[in-house]
Amino acid sequence: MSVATSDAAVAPTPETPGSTPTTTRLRVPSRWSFMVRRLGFYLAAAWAAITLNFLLPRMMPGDPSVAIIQQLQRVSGQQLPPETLVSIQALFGNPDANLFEQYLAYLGQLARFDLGTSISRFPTPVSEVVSSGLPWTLMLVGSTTVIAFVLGTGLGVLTGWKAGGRLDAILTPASTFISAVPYFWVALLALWVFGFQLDWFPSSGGYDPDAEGVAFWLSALRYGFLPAATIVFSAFGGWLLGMRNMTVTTVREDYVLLAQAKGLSPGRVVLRYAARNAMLPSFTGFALALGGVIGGALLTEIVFSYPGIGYLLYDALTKRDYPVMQGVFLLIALTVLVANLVADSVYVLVDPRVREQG
Amino acid sequence: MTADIRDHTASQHLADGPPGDAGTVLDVRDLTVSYVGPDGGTVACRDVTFQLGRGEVLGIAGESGSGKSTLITALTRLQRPPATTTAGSIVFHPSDGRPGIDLVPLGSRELRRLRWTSMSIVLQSAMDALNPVMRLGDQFADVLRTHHRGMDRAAAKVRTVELLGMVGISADRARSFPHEMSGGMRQRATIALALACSPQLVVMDEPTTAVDVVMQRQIMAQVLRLRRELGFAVIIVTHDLSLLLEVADRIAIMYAGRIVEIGSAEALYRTPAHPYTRGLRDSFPPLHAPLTTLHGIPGTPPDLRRLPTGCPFHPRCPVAVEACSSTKPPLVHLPDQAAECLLLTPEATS
Amino acid sequence: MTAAPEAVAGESTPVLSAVDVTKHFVVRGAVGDSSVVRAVENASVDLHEGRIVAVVGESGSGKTTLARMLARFYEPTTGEILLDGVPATGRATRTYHQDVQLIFQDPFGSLNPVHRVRHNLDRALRIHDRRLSASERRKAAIELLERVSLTPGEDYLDKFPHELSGGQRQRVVIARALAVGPRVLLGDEPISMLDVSIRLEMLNLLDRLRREDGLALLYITHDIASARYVCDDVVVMYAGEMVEGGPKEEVIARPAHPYTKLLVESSPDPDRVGTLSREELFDDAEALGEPPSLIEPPDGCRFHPRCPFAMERCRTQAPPRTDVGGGHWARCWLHQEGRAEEIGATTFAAALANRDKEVRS
Amino acid sequence: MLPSLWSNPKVRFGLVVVGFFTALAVLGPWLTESVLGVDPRANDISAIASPPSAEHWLGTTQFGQDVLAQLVAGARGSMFVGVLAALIGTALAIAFGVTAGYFGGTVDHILNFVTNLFMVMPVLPLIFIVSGYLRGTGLWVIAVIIGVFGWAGGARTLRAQTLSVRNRDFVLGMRMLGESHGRLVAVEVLPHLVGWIASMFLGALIGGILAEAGLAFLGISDSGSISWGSMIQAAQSQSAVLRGIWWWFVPPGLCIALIGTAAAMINFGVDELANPKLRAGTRRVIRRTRRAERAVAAEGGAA
Repeated sequence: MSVATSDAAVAPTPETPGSTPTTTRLRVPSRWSFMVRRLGFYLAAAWAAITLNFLLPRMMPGDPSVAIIQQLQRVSGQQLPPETLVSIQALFGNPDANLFEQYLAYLGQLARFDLGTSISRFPTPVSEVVSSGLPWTLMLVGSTTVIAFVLGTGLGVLTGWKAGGRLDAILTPASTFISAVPYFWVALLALWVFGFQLDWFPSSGGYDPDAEGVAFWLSALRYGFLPAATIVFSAFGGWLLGMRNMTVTTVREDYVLLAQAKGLSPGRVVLRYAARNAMLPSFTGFALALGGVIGGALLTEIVFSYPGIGYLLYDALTKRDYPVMQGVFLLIALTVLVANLVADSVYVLVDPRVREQG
Repeated sequence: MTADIRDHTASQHLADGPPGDAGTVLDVRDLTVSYVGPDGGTVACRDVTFQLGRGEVLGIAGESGSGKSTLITALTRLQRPPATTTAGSIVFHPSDGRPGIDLVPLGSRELRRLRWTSMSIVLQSAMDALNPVMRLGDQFADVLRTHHRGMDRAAAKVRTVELLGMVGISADRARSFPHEMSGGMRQRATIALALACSPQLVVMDEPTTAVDVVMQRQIMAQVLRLRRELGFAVIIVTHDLSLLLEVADRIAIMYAGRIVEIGSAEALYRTPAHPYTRGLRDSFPPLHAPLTTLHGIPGTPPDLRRLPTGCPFHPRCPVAVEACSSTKPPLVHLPDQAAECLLLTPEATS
Repeated sequence: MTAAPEAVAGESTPVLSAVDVTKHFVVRGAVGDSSVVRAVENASVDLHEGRIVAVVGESGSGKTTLARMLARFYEPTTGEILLDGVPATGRATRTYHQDVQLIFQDPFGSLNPVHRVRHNLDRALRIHDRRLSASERRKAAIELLERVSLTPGEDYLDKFPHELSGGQRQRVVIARALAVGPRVLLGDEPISMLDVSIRLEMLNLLDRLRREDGLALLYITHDIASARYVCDDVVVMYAGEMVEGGPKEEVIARPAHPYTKLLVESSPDPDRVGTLSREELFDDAEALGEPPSLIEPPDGCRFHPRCPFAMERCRTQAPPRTDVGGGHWARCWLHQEGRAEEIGATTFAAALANRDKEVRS
Repeated sequence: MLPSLWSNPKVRFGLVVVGFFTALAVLGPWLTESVLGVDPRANDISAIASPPSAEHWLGTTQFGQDVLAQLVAGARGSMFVGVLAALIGTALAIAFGVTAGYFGGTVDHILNFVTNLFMVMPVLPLIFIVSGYLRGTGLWVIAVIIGVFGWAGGARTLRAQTLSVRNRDFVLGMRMLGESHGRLVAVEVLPHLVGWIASMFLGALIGGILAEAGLAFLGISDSGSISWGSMIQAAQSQSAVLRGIWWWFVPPGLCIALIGTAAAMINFGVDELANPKLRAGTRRVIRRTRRAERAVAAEGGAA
């Protein structure tokens, strides 16, 4: 139970609250108010992300809005309509307005879900560009994140439970190495071996452009396999290591000892006592990883030219398509925040002890 | 080995009339436990031998580093690396007259079948011993349904309520998580849990160290009543000799991994034979008797990796003679107790 | 045990005293969900030169909070801490701690494992007196170590805490506290985490410090027998309140408050072995109750829900302090109602069982 | 703490590898020039994309550059970014984490809020975008950006650790002697965080190397400088994968993986030292115990 005292600088936890009986502990049904507090934080964080998105182009050297306008005019070969000009200036800076006015205009723009117009794909709006990439990324990285988590956590429990065993001797060092390997490099290797040497899988793209219906979906699976496999490969080691160490630690807790003393089957001891508790930190990590899905495999997508958000961002970077860059960032930032909120809620659900943390 | 003769006489001498005197439930001989390290093993428990009568309360008293916790995990076969049993036997005698089973060489499958139905354990901190993310009732149900094949959820629930009732916890607490209960209630719950499968032996590791004296008295009162009603034997391990003197039939005193004295509670209090027992007894100031200046036991317990030669207690012993530093003291039997001290041998007394 | 110097409370100004101090902690659950823990209510205690006062109580009784207020780690919510009769609030804690030092419960936690014994003493001496030279400080450090019976002191200077036993560490902690030349030592369960066999020597050391150096000592403990061994006066705390106090033998032999009686009767007493059967010792002791929450403590006397003698009045009105003679006092309505002799007539457990029987019938 | 660190084989392995690459980074130019006698930027027209040979141990690139020489030169670039980013990140983590943890109260609330903000900001995309605006600005700027955006996790760990150390009695005990807050933090608290800070530094180091590699791969890094990331990027852009010039992109990735493994090993070891339960679960301890058990069983069987 965390106790906030008035003079916290020197005040350690007083003896009383920790040892006061029943009612003290029952008194706090504050899961909901805990969530309200967290929600408050995430609203503030969302505001910060939006503001950062506002400030970034304005802090950068040069004048992005002027550059964008010039570029757009060059691309489109015509004078831009005034409302487009206003929109760009709201998003990327208006030299004639003071910062506060700009900020208001920017917020108004966002409220209408107007993220501006793409330069490289003029005149497609940014929101359209971004949403074209979203499903691909969600599918690819979403599914692989779940698979990597399940695989890594499961194996982590096994290696942790049988720490010192054969599985541990092989998997733990291997995972240490694998989790340190740059994942885009793994993607390159996979592409080289399975894409070109063995020619088992297509080397780029997300689907067969000629296929339709069921054939289209099958092609999506085939195109997605290699990128998915490399993501799972790079990611599961981290889960495994974390889970292994948590399991090793948890297995030495008294309640696991008691579960063994009770003569429960090993499976029950592992799952309901050791893993259930060891998994608590992983749950948060998992929800966060889901939040990282959108921005999580940027480079893998690039290696395989996979038509997701990451490839979009790369494309935007190389083509100096600032509106798309900013739009992607905002999308990534907001999904991370939502995922964090989900992580907190999940934690409250899986751990009955959670009430309040700093 | 002369253990056979010794043990028989010892158990006859020392079993201070356990209720019904229905024989031995646990027979521990020469139990030796080591912690394996890079440069060999550190022996934390050496040649521990004792018998426990059915329904008897045996107290094991010792200070930090005396090996009492090691002994508990070895007895319950719950030890983990780097601890390992290197010698000795722990024979458990089932109540139905089947032959005794040595727990030491037993495989995990056979052990699992014996666990909780024959021997259960109560740990020092109930907060740590209960699964924090499971409701109390579920923690009862899983052990009940593991050992009573065919017991359904409803029956397990009924039994759980009955068990909680035995220690004065109301039925609705089965729905509580451990953190929602007070320390005293948690500890009582773990005692009820220990009785779930009607074991013949309950091992208690410092069961009341984490609670206050009033709660300690309540818990011990409950344990003693339940023992009277259900007939299980109890091993209580603690550093608090003053508590053991009140609750135990017999007491074993551990020092540097050995049982240096074992005997009836009264004998150990009135006529302690080992100087260490004497020192330990005199480390508890009286509550009512006239006060004198007491000194406890000067010095510090030995490092198990570097045990003194001869009697491990000799560097702190107020009555040590020269031979104590070179000769290992034998176990000497007295009417109500037995102790390992050179001064008790016929040569020394003559 | 050695008799206390002939000093009777009230004659001289106490070195340190708590006057009617109350401490409420705000415990924050979450937004809009904070509650007040009433850790200590209107507690008073006087510490005199050369005397030891023991504060006895269960965990959660507020005794540690009281000690920490006296050490000025917490400021009292209401009430005052007086040093030499002068309110301490006006003084910087830095100079205050030159007079008042606290010894913690855990000797393993109160020495920094990364520093040698020398560092602890040297810093203390240096802060206390900047003019001391290095060699003077070394000499003083050795003297301090020997004063707490770590002899020869030189041998201990360069040791790390992990090379010392629990008792030796606690001695170093005491030496460190003595280095600033305090007049008051507050011991917060200073022996409860030490091995049983060395506890007495630690108490003997405290006793020697008060006899030889005239220190005023506060000894906080849950162990009433050790309190009796070392102290002059005992104060008993229950659920944040002081319920009884007075000369130790008076309080322990003739408790004037039912809670003190419960505490004394619950403490293991080897002298009873053989004279009382186990049934006599433990019968009726199964439902003695637990202390209340300090967030919503009971009205009236905080002990009344557990008290076999409780009357209607106890449920609503807090009992006043009653002097029962010889400096012995208690806060219990029985004294006001002329029922004081009932306390001594039976055991607490028996009285409780009796009451329950009556209730049932 | 430090001697026991070295006694852990995982830590020892990690330190040796990190030390090796540090030496490579420091001695890089001298090594390529004097020992290998090759200029990493020189184009050997006679050997374009040639596989490993006696002349070029690790082969040459599409531009005829010696891969080994590039690898050695790349160590400097990558390590420079890694170390600078780690220095900045660790300094910020200490400033935020230790201050928040030690002082608590309002200070903590504010600092912790900022930390949490940085924690939930998607760092890598953010770095991409910032460096996208600042393209071609060189390793310095990249290192600074990585450091400035990547400290929050470390600060959170340090805050928690500081909090636990601050609440230990010895801090209060020394405070009672009259020690100042500054001295308490520096002398009493910080020594307990050394292990954490060291492992955090290593984590930030590898994080910086990886981030730089990622940025270089995106073509954001300074095109003039050589780093492992820029090598992979060059290989990628010249379709080395398609052409099967594996010796171009495999070695730099392996180097990153190796130093990453080393850092992970050190962290693993530090965890084991800090957490006795983890230590008791190491293979060494378990194997040793099983061996002893087998020996006893064999003895018993024989007797």
